[in-house]
Amino acid sequence: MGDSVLRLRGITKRFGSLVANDAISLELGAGEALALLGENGAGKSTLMSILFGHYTADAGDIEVFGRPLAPGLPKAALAAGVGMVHQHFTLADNLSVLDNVMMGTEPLWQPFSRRSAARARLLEVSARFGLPVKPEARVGSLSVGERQRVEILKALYRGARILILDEPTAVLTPQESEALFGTLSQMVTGGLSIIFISHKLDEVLRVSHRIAVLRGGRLVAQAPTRETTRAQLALWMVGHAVAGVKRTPALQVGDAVCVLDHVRTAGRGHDRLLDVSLSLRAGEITAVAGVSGNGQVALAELLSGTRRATGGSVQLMGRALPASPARLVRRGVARIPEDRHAVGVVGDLPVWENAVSERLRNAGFSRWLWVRRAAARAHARRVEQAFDVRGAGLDAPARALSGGNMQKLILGRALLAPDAAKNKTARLIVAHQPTWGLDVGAVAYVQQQLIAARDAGAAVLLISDDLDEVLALGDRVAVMHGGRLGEPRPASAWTREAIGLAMAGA
Amino acid sequence: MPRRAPKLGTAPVMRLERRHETSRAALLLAPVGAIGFTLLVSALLVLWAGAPVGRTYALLLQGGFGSVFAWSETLTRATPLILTGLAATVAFKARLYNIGAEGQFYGGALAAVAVGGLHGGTGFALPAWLLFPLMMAAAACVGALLLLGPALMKNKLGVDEVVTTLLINFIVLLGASALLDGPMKDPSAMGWPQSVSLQPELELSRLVAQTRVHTGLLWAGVLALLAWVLFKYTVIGFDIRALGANARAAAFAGVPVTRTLVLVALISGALAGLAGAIEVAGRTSYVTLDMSPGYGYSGIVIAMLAGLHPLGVLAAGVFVAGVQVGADTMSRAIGVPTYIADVIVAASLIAVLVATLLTQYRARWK
Amino acid sequence: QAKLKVAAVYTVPFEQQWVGRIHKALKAAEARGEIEYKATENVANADYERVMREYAQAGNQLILGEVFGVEAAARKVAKDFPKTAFLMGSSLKPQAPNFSVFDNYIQEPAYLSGMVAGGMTKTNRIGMVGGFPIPEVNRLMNAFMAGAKETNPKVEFSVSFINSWFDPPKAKEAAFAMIDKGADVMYAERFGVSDAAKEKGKLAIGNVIDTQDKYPDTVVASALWNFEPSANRAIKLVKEGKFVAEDYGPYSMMKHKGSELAPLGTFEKKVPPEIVAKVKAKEADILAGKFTVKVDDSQPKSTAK
Amino acid sequence: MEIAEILSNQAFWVAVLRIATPLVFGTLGVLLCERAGVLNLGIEGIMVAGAFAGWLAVYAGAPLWAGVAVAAIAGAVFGLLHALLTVGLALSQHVSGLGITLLATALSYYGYRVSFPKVNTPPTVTPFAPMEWLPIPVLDAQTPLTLLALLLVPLLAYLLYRTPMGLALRMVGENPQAAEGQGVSVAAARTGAIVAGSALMGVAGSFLTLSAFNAFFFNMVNGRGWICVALVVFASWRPGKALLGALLFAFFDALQLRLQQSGDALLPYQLYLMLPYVLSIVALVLVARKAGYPQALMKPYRKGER
Ligand SMILES: Nc1ncnc2c1ncn2[C@@H]1O[C@H](COP(=O)(O)OP(=O)(O)OP(=O)(O)O)[C@@H](O)[C@H]1O
Ligand SMILES: Nc1ncnc2c1ncn2[C@@H]1O[C@H](COP(=O)(O)OP(=O)(O)OP(=O)(O)O)[C@@H](O)[C@H]1O
Ligand SMILES: [Mg+2]
Ligand SMILES: [Mg+2]
Repeated sequence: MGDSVLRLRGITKRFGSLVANDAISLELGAGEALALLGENGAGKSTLMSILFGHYTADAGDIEVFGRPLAPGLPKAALAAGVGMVHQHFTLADNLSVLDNVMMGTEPLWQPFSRRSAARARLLEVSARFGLPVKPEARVGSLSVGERQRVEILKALYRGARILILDEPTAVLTPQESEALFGTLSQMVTGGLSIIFISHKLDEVLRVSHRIAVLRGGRLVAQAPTRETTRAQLALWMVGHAVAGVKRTPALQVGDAVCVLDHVRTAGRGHDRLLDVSLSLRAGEITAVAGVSGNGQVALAELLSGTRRATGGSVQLMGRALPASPARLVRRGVARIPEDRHAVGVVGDLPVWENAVSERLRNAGFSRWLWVRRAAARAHARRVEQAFDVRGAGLDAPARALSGGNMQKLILGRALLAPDAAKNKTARLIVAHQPTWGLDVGAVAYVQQQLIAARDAGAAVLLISDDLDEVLALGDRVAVMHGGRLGEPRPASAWTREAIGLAMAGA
Repeated sequence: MPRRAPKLGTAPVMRLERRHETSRAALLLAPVGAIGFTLLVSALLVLWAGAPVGRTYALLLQGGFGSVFAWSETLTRATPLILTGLAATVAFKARLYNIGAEGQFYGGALAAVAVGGLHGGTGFALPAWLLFPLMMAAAACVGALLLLGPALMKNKLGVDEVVTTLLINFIVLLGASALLDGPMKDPSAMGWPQSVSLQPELELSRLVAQTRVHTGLLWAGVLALLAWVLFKYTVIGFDIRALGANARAAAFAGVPVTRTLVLVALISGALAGLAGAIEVAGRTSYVTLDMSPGYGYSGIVIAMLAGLHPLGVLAAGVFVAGVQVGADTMSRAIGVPTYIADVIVAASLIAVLVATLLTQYRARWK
Repeated sequence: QAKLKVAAVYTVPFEQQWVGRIHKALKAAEARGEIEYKATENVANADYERVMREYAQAGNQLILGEVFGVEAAARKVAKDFPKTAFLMGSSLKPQAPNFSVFDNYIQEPAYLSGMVAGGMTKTNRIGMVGGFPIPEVNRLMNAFMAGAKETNPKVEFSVSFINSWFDPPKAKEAAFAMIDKGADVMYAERFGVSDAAKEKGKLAIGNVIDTQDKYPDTVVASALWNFEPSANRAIKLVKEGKFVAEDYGPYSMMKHKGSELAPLGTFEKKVPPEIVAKVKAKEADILAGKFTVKVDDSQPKSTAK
Repeated sequence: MEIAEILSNQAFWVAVLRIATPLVFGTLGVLLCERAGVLNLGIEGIMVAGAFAGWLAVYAGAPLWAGVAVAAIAGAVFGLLHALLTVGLALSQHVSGLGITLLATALSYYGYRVSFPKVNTPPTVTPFAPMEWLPIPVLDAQTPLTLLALLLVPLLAYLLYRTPMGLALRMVGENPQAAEGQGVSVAAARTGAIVAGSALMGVAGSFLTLSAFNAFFFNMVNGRGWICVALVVFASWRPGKALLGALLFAFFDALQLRLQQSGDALLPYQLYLMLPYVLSIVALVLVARKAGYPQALMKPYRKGER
């Protein structure tokens, strides 16, 4: 480890009464890979956003290569050699890769763009770090992995000396993650310093030199990676020990609840189904693995009632699959969408309305279109308590919930049947990336709920990019590629390598 | 340890931070401050015209709210404003940007006269208790249909409704002009392009004798209350709010998107149409091409001032009407060009918006 | 004797031609020291009644304006203020005891100016651009057309409306379109038409106001409205306490000098003498009551192909 | 047929280009704002302000081009206000725009009336003369402002697609977070675009008083600004297509003026006047599917807020 290239001193940031960062001081050495760990809402992204100038700290200061950095100015951070790969992509879909990368790199008042030079430089950087891209491709047409590459190239193109990666592998396939780690270690060898945020402890242990753990906005521990263990890290993060989900075999597999027969859907690029057949059986978790963008979205939306089949048939408990979300819910389908912020909840509406939104028309919660507020709120309270939704209260807007709590709310809404509902429990659960971006505690909670639902007799379809999750939960596992679904096989019949190959379409 | 090195970059001057709670005092002070600011600005304009600034404010207040006559005028004017304000509120809540209330207003006015007018000297020979609801229903229907097209075009074809509703205003106004020059022209108006009058029994009665305030004001109040109940207590209200806040999430949760959007279009258009009908029944008794001084557009302003809250629309409607009436009267009394009234309305709109923002956000200066 | 308090309520800006004529007449009375004069322009239809009431309440003795869109409301105000005299532009009858009406009955000079136009066109084609086809406009257009037919039976007319009182660029475009199709004399009902004629080297006939000083080589003749006879009569009657409800229409006619064919001015020599003679004769007939110009309020239609 | 006769007349095409000119300026102005993600419904009023300010300057003795510059400055000032409200304070873009239309219009009328309290006929100026020296038919009957409008189209296209500034501008309209993350100030870029766009709107207004006509009138903008807002959608936010759209609209306008005057016109004249608006909607329906909305259009951006 070389000299310190970055020094954060006493960084404090408050959002109202919440202290997101509490007097955090941190250093980064040259050529060092520092991993930042912490539960959801621990303050990692906030700290990095302050460093990069998206937020302005209430107190504290930052030094980059020995010079103080002006607060609140991404431009200054960039000029100082800090590059950031954001947790949520910041790319313009309608523009080309080259446009996205070279944006802001030339003096604004220059009367022309040196595009061909920029293009050459982009290709050179991309070759040097092993991150292949097509400069003229429209970003909207790229896969998630390709976009991630563009995000990283944006930073490298500018010659960043300090690179911040906020959950860069959350959306990548194992192979893509693998390639990324290769790139990262190459960079570190080349003298770059890296701050790396992830919830995946394996990755953290493999990639980093040093680990810093945040909890509740405070820096609670720092240690060289070699001297830590998974258990130790988890303890630091949560403050108490967490047990990972134990794999339990399916108790009793019942009849097929939902049968897809040669189903096709419309869709953009690879995001569609081409001839998919699948049978989902009661009391069993069927897991679908695959590189995102190979039709999983189409499959999840089809079974969530937000996309129609254009060919083939879908049977739900012997009858045709209803075409609307409302009717699906009434027929006992519980749905957990991929993107909780954009699809799962209506962020501006209060928690209680979100907790009953799927069933508002059901007899219990309204009569003649008049909402029975007392009944609805009572149910919302039950969801809140049964699924441990914490942080905001029933009347706060749902957007005030942290990711994990928001996910619990969605889970509770889908799984906790109201007294008056005909189907007491869910018959089919469609869970798309249910643990994406959650911390270990929340992940375990969600997974346990899915297992419990299975054991209560529901058919569960788990669609996930996370191989560990697929292998830990799936009773049967199938792999999706290019809009087609392979034969489901028992989880024990798969090896990681075999899945990886199937995901790559081999 | 501290080294003297040049700082990298300079920090921005001002930023906004969301306030976590807003004090009651701030909520009350904001509009007051905004109006104070507006009056200060308009004082400069009054000075430019060489009029005495001192009397300006008293006269404005007096003209808008200072007497029974002033109140009657303000409330008369507030009636259509509240209705178009509600139309905008309902639509904007669902993110259906209805800029077409002006056209819907005229559509409703024409429909009202078509049903309740003195055609051939007598009009339809139906009792008033039957004809009146028919007339209002016709107006609501025409207003609703005028917005249905843009809503469906938005939903099915992705055509921006801001643009279509805006363009349809021109089409409706030209259509109204053609109708008032042709089939709907009042033969006894000596060729002037105006419609026949309503049957006298259909006209709304006065609330106060010798003034223009009519029972349409009560209609507006009741409709505002109904809109509030709709939003707060019904499934449809939830659907509308969810759709406006996050259409994808709403659809996922089972909100019937197309149906809700259509319903919103129908309600919003109907409200604007009713505004036209009530203005005819309560004030003009016939349709002319210049019967609305931009009520449709003002409705948007009022909806925003009210923070898209149906009951707030009542207050905002009276406020805007009061400023318009008061400033207009003041301009005459003081002898400055009447255009000052619009300047004051526009400036107070902007100032109130800024002030409301500052109750939710805090400006931090570096 | 105290000055008479007079107020006017206009629905359009002072620049609008015919409001301009009323405003001018009252300004002149004010300048003579006869009256104290206040006016509000551009009053929206919805506000008209209020402004009338305000003026009446403020003690104005004579109130003028134009109530075409708001007849009913205006007449109600007049009833509520029986001691105040009202003289209003209106298409309807006067209302006793205090509501008199006027209108710009200038079809006579319009007819005469049509005669000039008919004599001036070489292409036998006259273009007419109007704002809205309201009676006040139609009546003059129809009289003009009849006049043109008299001196030139072969003449044909193109008519179009731009649906706005204030869009000179558009009026100009409409005029250009007519000139493109062969019109060489333009009936300038709107601002913008004379400009088109001037730019294209064609002729124009003015209406209500005389703009020959601005277009010396373009505007041949103008049908001029003088509001002075009406205004002065009303002022005088109110002062004498003799104001009654009556129709002031006749005071806009040539006999009372309420209207006239503006002097040909720069075109004195350019209009063919036989036409000038015919016009003079017709003028005399009108003044002598031997010829009455028909009042036709229907919307004029193009006759040209 | 009659239409063939109209179309074969060179004067018709002269009229088309002349009617299109203010629309081209206005549409490019709206386009610039919307490309940066901000709807500017202030255009109708900003055009009034430009028409008034430009004309007043020339009336007061300034040269014509200085009048155009004054109009641009007047537009820019209202643009700055719009930017302050919609970018600085992230207020609703619709309402701010409508408010500015009201404010700019009322201020112009007020200013006009205070400056000219007693006029019977509006005072006039000597407007731009046609460029008779140009050896290009149709264009030789236009004033230099039309030429400027035509030149602006490729210029703006170049600016948007070939310069770092244009890229930054498009980026803030597509994804402001991304622009911020690349060191471009969203506030500055949006403000710049709105100010520049509004300046163009001011020039659009000045065309009416300094070229199409020679005096200032109340209500003379007469809805032209709203047309520009529609044309930008029609043009899918591309300068070239904006020119095309403006020409198309002008084409129908010029055509209806000619169809209206034919003697066998059976329809009420209002139906002819409707033609351009109806056809605009038809055109919108036809292009809607392909239109590439700037992704962040009408989405306020507050730094540091999700
Ligand atoms: N823009 C904001 N406004 C208000 N509060 C915020 C904002 N951003 C973050 N917070 C608060 O800061 C805390 C830390 O959030 P942050 O995003 O830094 O967590 P994180 O550690 O990155 O979580 P995750 O692992 O889920 O990404 C959160 O609990 C939240 O309450
Ligand atoms: N706009 C906001 N207003 C108030 N609080 C917010 C806002 N945005 C975020 N927060 C706070 O941020 C916290 C975490 O937010 P964030 O979205 O980063 O959650 P997360 O756990 O990181 O979710 P995800 O895993 O989806 O990124 C929440 O506790 C919430 O209180
Ligand atoms: Mg997060
Ligand atoms: Mg984070």
